[in-house]
Amino acid sequence: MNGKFALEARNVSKHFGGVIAASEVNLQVSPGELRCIIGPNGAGKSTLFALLCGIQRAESGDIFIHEHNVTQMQPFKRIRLGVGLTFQTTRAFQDLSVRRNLAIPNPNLAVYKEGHQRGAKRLQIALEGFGLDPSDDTRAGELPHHKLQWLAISMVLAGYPDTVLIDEPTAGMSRDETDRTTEVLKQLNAHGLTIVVVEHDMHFVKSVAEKVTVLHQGRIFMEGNVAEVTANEDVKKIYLGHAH
Amino acid sequence: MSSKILSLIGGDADVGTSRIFWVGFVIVVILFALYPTQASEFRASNVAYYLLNIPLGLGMALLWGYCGVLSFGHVAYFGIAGYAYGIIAGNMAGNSFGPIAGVLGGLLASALVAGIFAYFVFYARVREWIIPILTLVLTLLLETFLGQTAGYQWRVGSVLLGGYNGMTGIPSFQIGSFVFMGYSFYYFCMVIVLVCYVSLRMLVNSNFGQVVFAIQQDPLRTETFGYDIRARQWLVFVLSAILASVSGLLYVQWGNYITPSQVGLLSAALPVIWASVGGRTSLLAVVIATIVLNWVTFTLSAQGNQYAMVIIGSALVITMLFFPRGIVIMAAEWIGRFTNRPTKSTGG
Amino acid sequence: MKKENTPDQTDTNNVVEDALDENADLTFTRRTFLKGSVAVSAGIAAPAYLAGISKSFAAASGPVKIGHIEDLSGNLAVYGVQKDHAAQLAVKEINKGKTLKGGPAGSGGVGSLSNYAVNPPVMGNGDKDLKFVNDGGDLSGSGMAFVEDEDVLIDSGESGILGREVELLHPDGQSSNNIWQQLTRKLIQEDKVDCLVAGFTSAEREAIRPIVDQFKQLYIYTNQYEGGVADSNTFCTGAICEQQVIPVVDYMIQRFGPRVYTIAADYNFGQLTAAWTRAFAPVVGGEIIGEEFVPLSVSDFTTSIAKIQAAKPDWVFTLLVGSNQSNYYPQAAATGLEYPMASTVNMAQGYEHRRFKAPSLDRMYNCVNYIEEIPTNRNRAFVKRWYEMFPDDPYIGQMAQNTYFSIHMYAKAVRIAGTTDQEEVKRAFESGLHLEAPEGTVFMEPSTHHCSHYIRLATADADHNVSFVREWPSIQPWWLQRLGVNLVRHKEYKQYIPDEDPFFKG
Amino acid sequence: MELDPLALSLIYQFGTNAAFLFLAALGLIVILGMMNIINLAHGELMMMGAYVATIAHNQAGLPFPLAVVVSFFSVALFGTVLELLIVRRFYGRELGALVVTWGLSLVLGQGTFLVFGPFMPAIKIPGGSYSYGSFSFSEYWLVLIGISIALVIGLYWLYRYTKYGLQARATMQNAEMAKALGVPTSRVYTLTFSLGAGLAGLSGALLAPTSTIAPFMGQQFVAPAFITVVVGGAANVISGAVGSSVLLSAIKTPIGMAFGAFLGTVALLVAALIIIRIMPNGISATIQKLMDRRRAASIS
Repeated sequence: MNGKFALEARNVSKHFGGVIAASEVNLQVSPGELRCIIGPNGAGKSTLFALLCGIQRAESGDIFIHEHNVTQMQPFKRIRLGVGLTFQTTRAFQDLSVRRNLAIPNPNLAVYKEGHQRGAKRLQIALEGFGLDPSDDTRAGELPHHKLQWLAISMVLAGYPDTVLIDEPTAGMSRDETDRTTEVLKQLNAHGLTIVVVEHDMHFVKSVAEKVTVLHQGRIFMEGNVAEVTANEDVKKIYLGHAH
Repeated sequence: MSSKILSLIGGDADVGTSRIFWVGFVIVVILFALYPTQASEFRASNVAYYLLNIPLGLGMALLWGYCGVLSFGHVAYFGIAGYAYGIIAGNMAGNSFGPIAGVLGGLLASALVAGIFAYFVFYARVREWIIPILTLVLTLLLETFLGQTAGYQWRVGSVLLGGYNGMTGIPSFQIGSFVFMGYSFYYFCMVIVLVCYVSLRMLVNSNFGQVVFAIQQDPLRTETFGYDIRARQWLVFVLSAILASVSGLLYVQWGNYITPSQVGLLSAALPVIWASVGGRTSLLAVVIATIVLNWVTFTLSAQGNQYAMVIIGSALVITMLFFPRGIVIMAAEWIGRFTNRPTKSTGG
Repeated sequence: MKKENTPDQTDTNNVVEDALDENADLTFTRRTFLKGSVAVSAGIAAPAYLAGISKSFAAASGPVKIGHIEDLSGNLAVYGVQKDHAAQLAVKEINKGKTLKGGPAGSGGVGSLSNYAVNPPVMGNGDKDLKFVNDGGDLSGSGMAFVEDEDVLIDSGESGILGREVELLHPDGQSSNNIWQQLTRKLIQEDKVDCLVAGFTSAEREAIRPIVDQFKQLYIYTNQYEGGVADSNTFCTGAICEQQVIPVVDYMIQRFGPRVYTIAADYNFGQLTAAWTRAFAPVVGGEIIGEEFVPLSVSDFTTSIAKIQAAKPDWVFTLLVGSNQSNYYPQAAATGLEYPMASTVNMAQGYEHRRFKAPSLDRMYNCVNYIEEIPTNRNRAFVKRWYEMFPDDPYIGQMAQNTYFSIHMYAKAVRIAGTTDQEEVKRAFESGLHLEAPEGTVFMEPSTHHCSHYIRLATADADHNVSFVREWPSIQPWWLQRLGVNLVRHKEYKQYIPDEDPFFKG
Repeated sequence: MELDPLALSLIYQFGTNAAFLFLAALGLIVILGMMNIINLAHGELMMMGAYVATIAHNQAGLPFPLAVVVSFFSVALFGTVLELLIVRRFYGRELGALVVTWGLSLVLGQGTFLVFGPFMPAIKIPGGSYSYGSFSFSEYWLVLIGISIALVIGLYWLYRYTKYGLQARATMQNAEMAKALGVPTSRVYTLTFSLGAGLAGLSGALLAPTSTIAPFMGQQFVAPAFITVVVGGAANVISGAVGSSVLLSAIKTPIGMAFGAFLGTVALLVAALIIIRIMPNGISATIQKLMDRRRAASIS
């Protein structure tokens, strides 16, 4: 688990019909990093996540998780290498209780196994930070939106991953809730969790990330620290819809 | 350990978790056990017929309700097991191990066909709505094949497949020299149904069952927790095929007879109807619906009522319109408001 | 009343006169029921040995229950409803004090009643020179069994059977074998019917026969079928292959030529009937030049029609069953297929000649034991009675007539037995019963439990008018005899198939 | 050039088999492809079409072509009622729709039996026959092949050039988006369902002269229709129906001719299973993918 990169994409491309979703994408995420990926709608952010996890197969290029070439691997096998993923639309199991939901990724939640202390610790941070009770019998479908979002993030952590891909965690949240999410993610990162976040909210991006990747039309448009990226005129244009 | 088992049985993955429910459950089981003492052999055998269909219905609930995969052709496994039993036990007629060998052979044959078929279906990642139609095609194929097996060229050992007229003279089940017939067959069915129900209830409350339920809710999400969903769907499919074969085996022992129409279009729809009327997301609901619907069908036809199909068809439409999650489930929830205290955690 | 039991005391003339009064009230009926016990033999001198069978009445009371299962809903309801109506008509007539002429003729068959000894069709004696079919028997001569009595529905002298009212229990089989099994158990075990009349498809019969045998239930199967059932508890009153296939094949080969193409339903009936054709066509100089079996689900016959055209037969033997397969006829007509056709199932069952527009069934030849158009007075009277009771019915089919006379035959057997005790009634059935059915004379052949029938070769012309080209007043069910089946002596409970007869291997 | 009669017969058989499959599947694939509703009462809708045509032709004395048109509109009207009362509650619940339409099919089949009795007098097949060599061909089937082709063109035109077609395609691709853009999606669904029902009725009426008019006649179309639809897939209604009926007929015809109807039927079913294994989303999806790839290639 001590590879050079936690996650790496080399020259990855993908088309949908005539639409280019990813073109020659190169991405390296080091262990322990907290990386934000930004870009306008349709820039290919979610596709990039899907390609990294294997939900979509890349047409060309290679994907590595901890130096394992996983390009031909099915999603569930990639997950087992220590990756977790949340989706853009909140996806918890609405008909199951909170307790059951948290048990799905890790049936033996109560047992703190040897070698899993770090993962268990992170889960504890998340649950406490988000105020979720792991023995709660409330149906997930009855939770308010932000709690459902937090539940989805906690579920990912319940699988004890060392790298997580989080797609728009703060969408639809109030400022307070966003801040609380930011806080928890930062804490988790401080406990060694590699985090890749797709996010629109620049306030959020500024407050969590050091390094930002900008995607545009399936290509990596720019990569740099927050200050550089926010200062870049072209990036602003992309967001306003001028640049091509 | 035993408390773990109890918590699995009593878990909330099926309706009925309260104390009152379990008291009622035990009373109903006792009533069923006492029934033959009050009823003629004919009535006992009729109820045995309702009971023997239950595993098929349970298999449907497991596959459709809990796993989200609808099979319109589960009667194929019912039929394969029945025919395999007939061939094996028929050829070993006189040998008291014949029926046991027949049961094992029937289960194995069904599981094998289901395994191969499910591999085709799930690993090809066909779209969800195609699966019911593919299963239907399989069962029609089986019916067409079996229908033309009249004559001696279709003799397996000493047993004739019998074409459309069916296979006759299938031996009853026996252990040692004890043959299950009449009342004893009733108890045989009852015990098997009880075992199927309780063990399935444990299964759906277990981690395995929960993951299967999660697959039904959101396959992709479940996969991104590191589960091989296709392997699980495959396993559930085979398991439900085995349940269908249990019904098939009991059926051939009940009537000593099976025909290709058992795997035809009309039979194929029955388990789907039981599951949807009762409520496919509850094992118990399907059990109740199986018994009640079989009873209604029989009663209507015994009266020579030509409206039987119209009534059953309308019942289906009305159920789907007004009780979309199943009559039994929705009734249970309504009753549950009065009996269930806000559920305490049952463990786990 | 029980002391009056001996049949000898009955004044048959009185009975007939009394029963003529149709308005006879119930008390009257009860008074005369005992007398009616042998009204059956009015006009027929019952052979003396029958006296041994006619025992005193069992002390049974309440109605005589006849269980009748047919499909009143679902795919087979088309035929089931007809048969159900036939049963209702027969029961109504019996309860009104009517019966069909007939009675025990002895084991020799109907011929033994006539002034002339009629040779039944000869059956094979081991070699292959089998000549069963003649030009239609000798219809001349008075007093013969074959004389077409016009008025065959006579008074029985009692209301019901043995004075007990007949109750018809007729549940709906729903075209499902499972329901059939359940209903059979119910009728036998719970309702304790005295006689079970049931079964359209062979599959339905085979589904319930194990149950019938388990309870030694008297069971009458009324359908035309592939033959071969040798079951001590079962009496088959429909026509079978030797009665239908051989006459029609013989006629067609003589008339149109030896090259036969068989297109048959791909299941037991079609396959076995085709096996009969295959075995016997060579005997009468024919040759099977093509054979195709069509699954029951098939309804598009384009390819089959082209195959027939490629084979260029002299005539086509169509053994197609069910509503999907009757599509063959309009499709073949539209394609311009003009070969003569023969069948044993169509027209008389599903009245295709009424439903399909002419000339789809032009030059269709069909050997039947009954068809609504039979031009005899007794049949016209039967048809009239039927439509008085069921004015909306579309047609009276072959099986419906079988059901009708079978129930009358049961009534007759009970009167001979003098009891509804089922073993006694079975023995009465084995006494060589004959009956004047709407089709003509039928005779219950004791050793095989099958009926001899009056067989007619009916044909439809270009306008679908039915005419009759030949008649065989009595064809015996001889195949099981040939196999050595004798149910009077040896009890059996199985169905033979042609593979068991070495003749069919050749 | 002198054409071998057998070859001509095979071409004719291929055409009729394909037309039969196409007509049997047409209404089903419209409803399934556009609305994701598996309509198990499809056979009964075809049966209704046949009944309406029979009554209109035999009893009301309408000429047959007119009777077919009447069937189309009557069954389409019935479809509208069905959609408004029942089907619309099942959008997005595909399996629920499947069960409810199964219930409907039981009611319609047995209900027709109770009202109209076991059989209806058949319609005479219009037209005569041609013969060539030892084979002969039904004019009516040739007309049906022609009508099938005309229906393909008509549907293509409908979806390509009419307002309804545009709205329907938009709704099919993304219902939410279409709604946001002001497409009356609910009306589009109603129209699509009644179009599908009407086409089922039309097919039933067209096939009526070739078959027995009976309450349960719909059952004969169920298996072929579903197999055609599954093999065709739902990515594109027209290419799916055409591709699949042509492909299946190409498999069934020679095998049926050489080995008889039983193996012809078995070949059809087995082919369906294998095609689904190779092309999980049906022929139409494969065609779509090929076209996309070509387009992508032309872009880059």
